[in-house]
Amino acid sequence: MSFISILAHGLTGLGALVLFASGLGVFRMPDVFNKMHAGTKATTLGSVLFLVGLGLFEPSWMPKLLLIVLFIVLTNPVSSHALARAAHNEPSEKPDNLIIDDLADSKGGGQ
Amino acid sequence: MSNTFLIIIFVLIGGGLFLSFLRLIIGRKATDRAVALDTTTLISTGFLVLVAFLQGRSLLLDVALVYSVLSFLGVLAIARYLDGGLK
Amino acid sequence: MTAETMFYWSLAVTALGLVLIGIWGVLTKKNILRIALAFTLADTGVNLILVWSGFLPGRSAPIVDSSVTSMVDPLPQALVLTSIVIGVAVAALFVVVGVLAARKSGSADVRRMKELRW
Amino acid sequence: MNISLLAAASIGTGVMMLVAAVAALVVKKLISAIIIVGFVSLSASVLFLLMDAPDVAITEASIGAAISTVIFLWGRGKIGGEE
Amino acid sequence: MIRTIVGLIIVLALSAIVISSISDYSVPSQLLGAGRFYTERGVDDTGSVNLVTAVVVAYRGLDTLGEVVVLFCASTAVVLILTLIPIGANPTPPSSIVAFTAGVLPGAIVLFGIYIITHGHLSPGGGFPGGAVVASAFLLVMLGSNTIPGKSKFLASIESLAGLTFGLLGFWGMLTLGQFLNNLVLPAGSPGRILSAGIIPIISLAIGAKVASELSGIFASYRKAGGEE
Amino acid sequence: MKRAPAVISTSVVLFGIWLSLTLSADSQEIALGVVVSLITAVATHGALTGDLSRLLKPRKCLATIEYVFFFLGQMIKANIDVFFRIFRPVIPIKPGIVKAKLTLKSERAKAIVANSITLTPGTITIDIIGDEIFVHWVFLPDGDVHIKTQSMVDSFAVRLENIFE
Repeated sequence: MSFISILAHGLTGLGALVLFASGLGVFRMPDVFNKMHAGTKATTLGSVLFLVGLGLFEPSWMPKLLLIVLFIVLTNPVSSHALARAAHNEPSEKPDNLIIDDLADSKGGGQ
Repeated sequence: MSNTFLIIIFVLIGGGLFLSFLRLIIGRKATDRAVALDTTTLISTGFLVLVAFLQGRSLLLDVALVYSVLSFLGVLAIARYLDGGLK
Repeated sequence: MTAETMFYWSLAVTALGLVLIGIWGVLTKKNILRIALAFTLADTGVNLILVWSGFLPGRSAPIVDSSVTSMVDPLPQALVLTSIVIGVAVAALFVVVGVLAARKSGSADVRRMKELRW
Repeated sequence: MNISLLAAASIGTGVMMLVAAVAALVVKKLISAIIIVGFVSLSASVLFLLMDAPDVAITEASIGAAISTVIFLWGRGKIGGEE
Repeated sequence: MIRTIVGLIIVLALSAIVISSISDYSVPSQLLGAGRFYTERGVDDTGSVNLVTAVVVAYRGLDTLGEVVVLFCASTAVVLILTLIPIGANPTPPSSIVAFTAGVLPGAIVLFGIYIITHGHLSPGGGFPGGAVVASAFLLVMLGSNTIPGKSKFLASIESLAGLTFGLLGFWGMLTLGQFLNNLVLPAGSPGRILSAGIIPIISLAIGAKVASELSGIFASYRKAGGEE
Repeated sequence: MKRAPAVISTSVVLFGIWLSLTLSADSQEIALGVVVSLITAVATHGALTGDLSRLLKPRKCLATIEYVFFFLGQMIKANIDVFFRIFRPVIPIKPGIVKAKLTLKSERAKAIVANSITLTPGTITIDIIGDEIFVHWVFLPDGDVHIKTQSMVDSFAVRLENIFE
């Protein structure tokens, strides 16, 4: 087994594990912002590792896989941010376990 | 890629997909479901690439590419709706 | 039961189940948009059945290259390709007409829409 | 080996799809139903890819992921109120 | 309650009919009829590597023309009805990050859509999905701003031009080879390159432009329909 | 032609995307790619990348590479953090939304900071209003949270200032 092959196995396995962890995190976390922590960071890194690992198995696929990775890294935090903003703006969706909430204070003060 | 390794990857990705799917169904709040949909689409993108890998044809990667781009748009639309921006 | 037959028939069961669920939703739901959603579910199920009818397990996608020896049937896929796009246009029409009817009758409940009585 | 993995994938996706379809019809809020229908469309795309129909999978992904979701969200925003 | 029960009974009866009709069906071992003809002759007849596109555009091109007309009618009806529905008041403006992303990414998505349209005869894709992807780029612009992007006159002229191209290519085939929408008025070329497969790339472009402009037209009229509420 | 550098850099990037999409060196593919990426870049006024010509200076180029590696390191740290959090029987959380000042001027730099914060340990950007950025912590740090948040935001902002200004 060459070095590249070991690296490919390691990256793919680790990526799959991180993707699993993101699913578990979304399932277990208590409120929407914390779900987002698992759903954004873990899926992004998981996809990066998994796709790059598969690309090492088939080197000719690498450019296309890197393109998918690039799109995911660029777009995933944006959609997550938009959802977080929506969750904070909508009173019925907002979680009530926040210890400090500067955003609500600054909105309340502004009006 | 040995068979055992393939099965391990399959089980891990399928498990992650299933857990986020459960959150999508259980939900409780609409934003919870939207976050679960976001996670589900990204895990499925990995799954689509894995299917293309099993079939051994790079042409099938286009599907994963389209899905990764457009699922972002779908989630963004849902977020803008919940935010009150689609009136 | 081999893996191949399970693969083949599980796809058929899924597609048929989706069509039946969609029909059930269209028959029993009251909100007009919920009916439109059930309609798109049934639409997706019909598309799945059509593609399944041309599917043979163990063959490859109908794109010719040097490594491909046997292919699935391209004809149902070509039909479904156009059917999906038509489906979304029809769904858009459904939603727009539904919104218009709901605004006329003051509620999204189909039982209140006198124009739609039959 | 590959075919049994693909069979497992199709059974799993199919079960999730049917559960999601029922959930989309019985869930209380319409916005949740729209989100769940987005998932049904995603699994349909996966099933099309498993049935060796990449063209159909790509079309279903491009239509179902964003465009039909937006159409339903727009209708939901226009009608207003809950069921 | 009665509705639910009656619905369940109807659905169960339907499923019984379906199950009894397919119970003696077995997995086919080979292709028959039209499918076999297309898989055996497709590449030689049309020069298109992707057989689905060959069927959609070349063998059944007339049907596709009809389907494009159906799409046109549906989208026109949507736009007409939308003029009866007023737009909502004061949507929340998007956050600066979403607005920035919506200004930046459409270029890449449009390029991607054009790739799918122009490679319809080589890889999965073609006019329908590519047009939908281009329309999605338009949708992203709409999500990231509260104004209407683009001019609908521009969209309408693109749409008419695409329809005209489709029809004229059909008549060209009728005049030279005696068959409406004959694929081989242009040379089939060597399969696997961009400029091959006769008129398939041009028709794909026309379908893509038509689908994109019609779907974008629906989105644009969501924003400007009627007057203020 | 004020926009010429932006259009040129965008079309170069789009052409790179085209090459990795087609995966072929056929002359027709390359010709079509040049035409399509030029048209798309002109039609979008080069919005995809903006003006990239400043990256040609070695100092800015080094700063960009440093930022990328810093960001990757933070992202891996973030995942280790999330990973060990969610496998506990009881998930330790102490959430809160804290504001911090953001001195960067350009929209692009602001968006990059916000997205980087979303992908790094324990934090998500909720909103940007004017020059204030609001960050959600999954586990609030000990001590004065405002100072900690400000230093975390600054660790990105200072590096980006090197690149953008």
